[in-house]
Amino acid sequence: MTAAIFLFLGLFLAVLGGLTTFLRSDGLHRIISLNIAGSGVFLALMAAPGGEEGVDPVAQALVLTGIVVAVAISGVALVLLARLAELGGRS
Amino acid sequence: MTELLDAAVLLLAVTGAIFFLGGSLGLLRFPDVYTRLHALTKADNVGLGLLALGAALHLGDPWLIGRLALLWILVMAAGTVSCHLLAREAHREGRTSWRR
Amino acid sequence: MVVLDALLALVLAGVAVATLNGLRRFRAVVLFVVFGLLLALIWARLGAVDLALAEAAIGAGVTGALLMAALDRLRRTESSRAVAGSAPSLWPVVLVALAAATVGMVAVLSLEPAGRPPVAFHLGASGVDHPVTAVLLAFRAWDTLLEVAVLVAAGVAVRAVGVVPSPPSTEAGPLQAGLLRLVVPVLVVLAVYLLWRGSHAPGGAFQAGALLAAAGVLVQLTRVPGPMDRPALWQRPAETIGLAVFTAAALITAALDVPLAWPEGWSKLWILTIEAGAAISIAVLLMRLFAGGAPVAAATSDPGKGRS
Amino acid sequence: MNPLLPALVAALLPLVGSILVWLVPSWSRALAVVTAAGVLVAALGVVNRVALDGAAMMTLGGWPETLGIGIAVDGVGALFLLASAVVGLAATAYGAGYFPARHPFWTLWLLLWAALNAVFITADAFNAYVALELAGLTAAVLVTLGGERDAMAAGLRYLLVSLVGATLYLAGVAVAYTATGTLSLNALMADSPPMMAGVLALGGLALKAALFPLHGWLPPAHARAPGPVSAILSALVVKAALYLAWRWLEVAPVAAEAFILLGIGAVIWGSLQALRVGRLKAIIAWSTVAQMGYLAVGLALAVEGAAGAAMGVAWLALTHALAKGAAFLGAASVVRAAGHDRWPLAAAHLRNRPVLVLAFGLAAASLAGLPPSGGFVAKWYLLDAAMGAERWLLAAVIAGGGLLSAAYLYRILHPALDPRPGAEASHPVPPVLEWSALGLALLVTAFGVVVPWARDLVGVAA
Repeated sequence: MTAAIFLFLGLFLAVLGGLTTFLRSDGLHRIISLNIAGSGVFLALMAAPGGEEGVDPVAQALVLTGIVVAVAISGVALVLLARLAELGGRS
Repeated sequence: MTELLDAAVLLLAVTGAIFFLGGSLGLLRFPDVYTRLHALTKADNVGLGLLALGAALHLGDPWLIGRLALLWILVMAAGTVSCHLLAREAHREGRTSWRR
Repeated sequence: MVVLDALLALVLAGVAVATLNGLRRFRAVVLFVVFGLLLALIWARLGAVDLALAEAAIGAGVTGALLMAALDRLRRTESSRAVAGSAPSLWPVVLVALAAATVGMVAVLSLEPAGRPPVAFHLGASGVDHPVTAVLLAFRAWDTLLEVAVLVAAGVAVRAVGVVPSPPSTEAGPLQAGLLRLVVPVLVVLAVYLLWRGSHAPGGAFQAGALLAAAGVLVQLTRVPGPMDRPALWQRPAETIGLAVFTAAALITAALDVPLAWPEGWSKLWILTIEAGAAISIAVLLMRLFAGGAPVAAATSDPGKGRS
Repeated sequence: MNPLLPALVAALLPLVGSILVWLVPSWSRALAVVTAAGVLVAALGVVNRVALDGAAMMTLGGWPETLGIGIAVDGVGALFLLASAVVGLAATAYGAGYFPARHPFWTLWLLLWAALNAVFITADAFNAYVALELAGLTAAVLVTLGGERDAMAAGLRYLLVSLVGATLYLAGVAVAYTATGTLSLNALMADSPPMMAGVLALGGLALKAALFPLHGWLPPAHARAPGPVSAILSALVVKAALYLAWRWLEVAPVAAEAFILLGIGAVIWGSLQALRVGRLKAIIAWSTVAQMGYLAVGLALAVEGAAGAAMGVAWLALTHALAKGAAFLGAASVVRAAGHDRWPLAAAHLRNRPVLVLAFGLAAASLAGLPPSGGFVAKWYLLDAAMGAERWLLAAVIAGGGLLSAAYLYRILHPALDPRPGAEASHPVPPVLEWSALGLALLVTAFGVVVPWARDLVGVAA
């Protein structure tokens, strides 16, 4: 039952984050909404009914890789955003 | 003996929670930044201490008790220093403290 | 217990909607850090302790620090107290998301349970006892190698963007320096412990690297200019040691005919060496991401062309 | 010596190169050229191996297929790898004349190259995700290397679009993994996952491949990227997403019809825009959007089993990579000479450079599909496949599209062949820049003639 709640929560966050990315015009909000969408996908993947009992280690490894890739790309996006603002641009 | 221990754990947990509640209420109700910081830092540090003590009694494993103590010291150090920095920054921005 | 989980899920959903709502960027950043910490709690509730560690250290900690640093830079270039324009109301989006989540949940729950890769069966041959580390460093090592390459690319990208024009000005007080002396050694010891623990319990290179990065961010904030702001000989080797060790291991095992298959009996040693190199690289690269630019003296006058 | 060693070396070599270049920046150019030569040898080894003993697959680390990551090479993958090696070598040679040694271009380009080759050899859905993210990140940052404001804005937008595409693709992989419990693309083809997995994954890949109507980010990014970067982006990076779309279309063939519609829209819209824009690199960038339409249509035909379509698409991908690489390298040389790329104003700087005009001419011939170029052969196979499958609308679009692309390529060639004297003082252009563009153009023309060895190679896959 717990997994079903978090599966619902994961899907909700994924769709919420995904749609908000297109609604918000401000760069920082878009990066945050993309991170939330990614977390939603990971939460849905982990909470989905696995094969045998316990938590599926392959899914954990995928999500761990996803979290690290997300922080790397968000970091670069934030630096580009700040640089763009310094050059006078509007993202 | 174990009922006494459970009662002690329960008591510590409840008082700890009350301190956290107090801290949060202070954060919401107090008029200016200095008093809010004061409430938040003091109440939460003591609340966490009580919770950690309750958990330590409940778990009983010395390794875990050591980690909980380390946890409490680190949170207290970090909480105090950030409270100091926030207050210093607020003072620099010229926020006056509340006068009745 | 289910009630607590339902409450936790509700709070997380509320924090997520609050983060995306509203105009003020600082509010969004602070709420996002709260979102990360609550998500770490949910990973723990789901039994994925590795993810709880990683989410707390990387998802909430490092990403929060990066957001704060970017916000500080944005605030100094444009008066971005509140973003121009009106924020679109989120309620239609929330409704659509709720509907989609319901449909999705029904669909996913109706799937007949499929098998999962036989990790437990091959755990013995992997050289480590903890299944997640076995998947990351033995069964799917090629993924992790590319992932370290992503981090190196991020570090190089931040250097390529040029120098941060006006680094933070607020000098640290005596208390912050004092905190440094207490916290940084503890963080380093914890990181090494997490790295070693990864072979038999939740932990590993990424969590250890994130802890070291946290210590580095503290030093970067306390001593201005921090270790990342002055060009130093150790920076480039430290940034690439993780990728270099992993690629070397891949090439050597490829020469021994089965690429990425750690030699019998020695696999634990190989995995720990790779993890140690990766942890150092991850720490330095996350610190570079926090610094947000190339070392000051290194960039030539024209940021466009010859940046190192 | 297992058969897939050259394939893995093709992916690992650029990684080693990027590390060495980062550690010893003063030797960047020499190290990069040596790496490029190594990748070319590895790619030729892969092509030779596939031609001799057919498609091969192995799981890294010696684990069973259900657990480890599989890498596989077949006829189509070998051709994409060959395109990556050849265009990569030309771009590296061009970069040696364009960028200084201590420039971040070298490390980012070699990391991007490793990611592209990893995509072309992978047989695992999640491994493709990590490789796509590495490619997306490095490509977006390469766009911003120019340092000026609008390149930075185009790069940031490209990075965010690539992050959205990757998240969509990841959602598709998550659904497929939850339903089937496996991540290997071959296993996914066997016990097909729910339709939602294919739709999400292909949606993400269509976004990263800039398939119409999701192409908005491509023209500004490719037009504003410095020097050889736009050639790398148009010729290779969009192909990586397309290659994965091919794999996933085989997993979810129901989406083939959608790809046909999007492809037709891309051919028409891309060509019309290319006729309208006023800058040389923008024309070529919009031409990429149009050509991706051809590839999408060809992909759908190949997945639906039309005879000869797989050969057509693989050959079109290879020849488009070469021709587009030549066109963008030529355009970058013109920008280097003129200092701007407003068209037809900058044509004055092209007229007195015969090597560049020849390169543009041959590249245009292949893009428009005129004999004797490789593009003609590819379009011939596609036309043949469309006719064979009685898809008259598609046949009309492929033929008509050739006419449209000839129109916007004429816009480039006409001012270049103008008899009036060349431009006044233009900046010097190192010869290696012009000759690398011409090299690719000559190769694409040669590929029009030397075709037979490729037919049975691609036959290996189908």
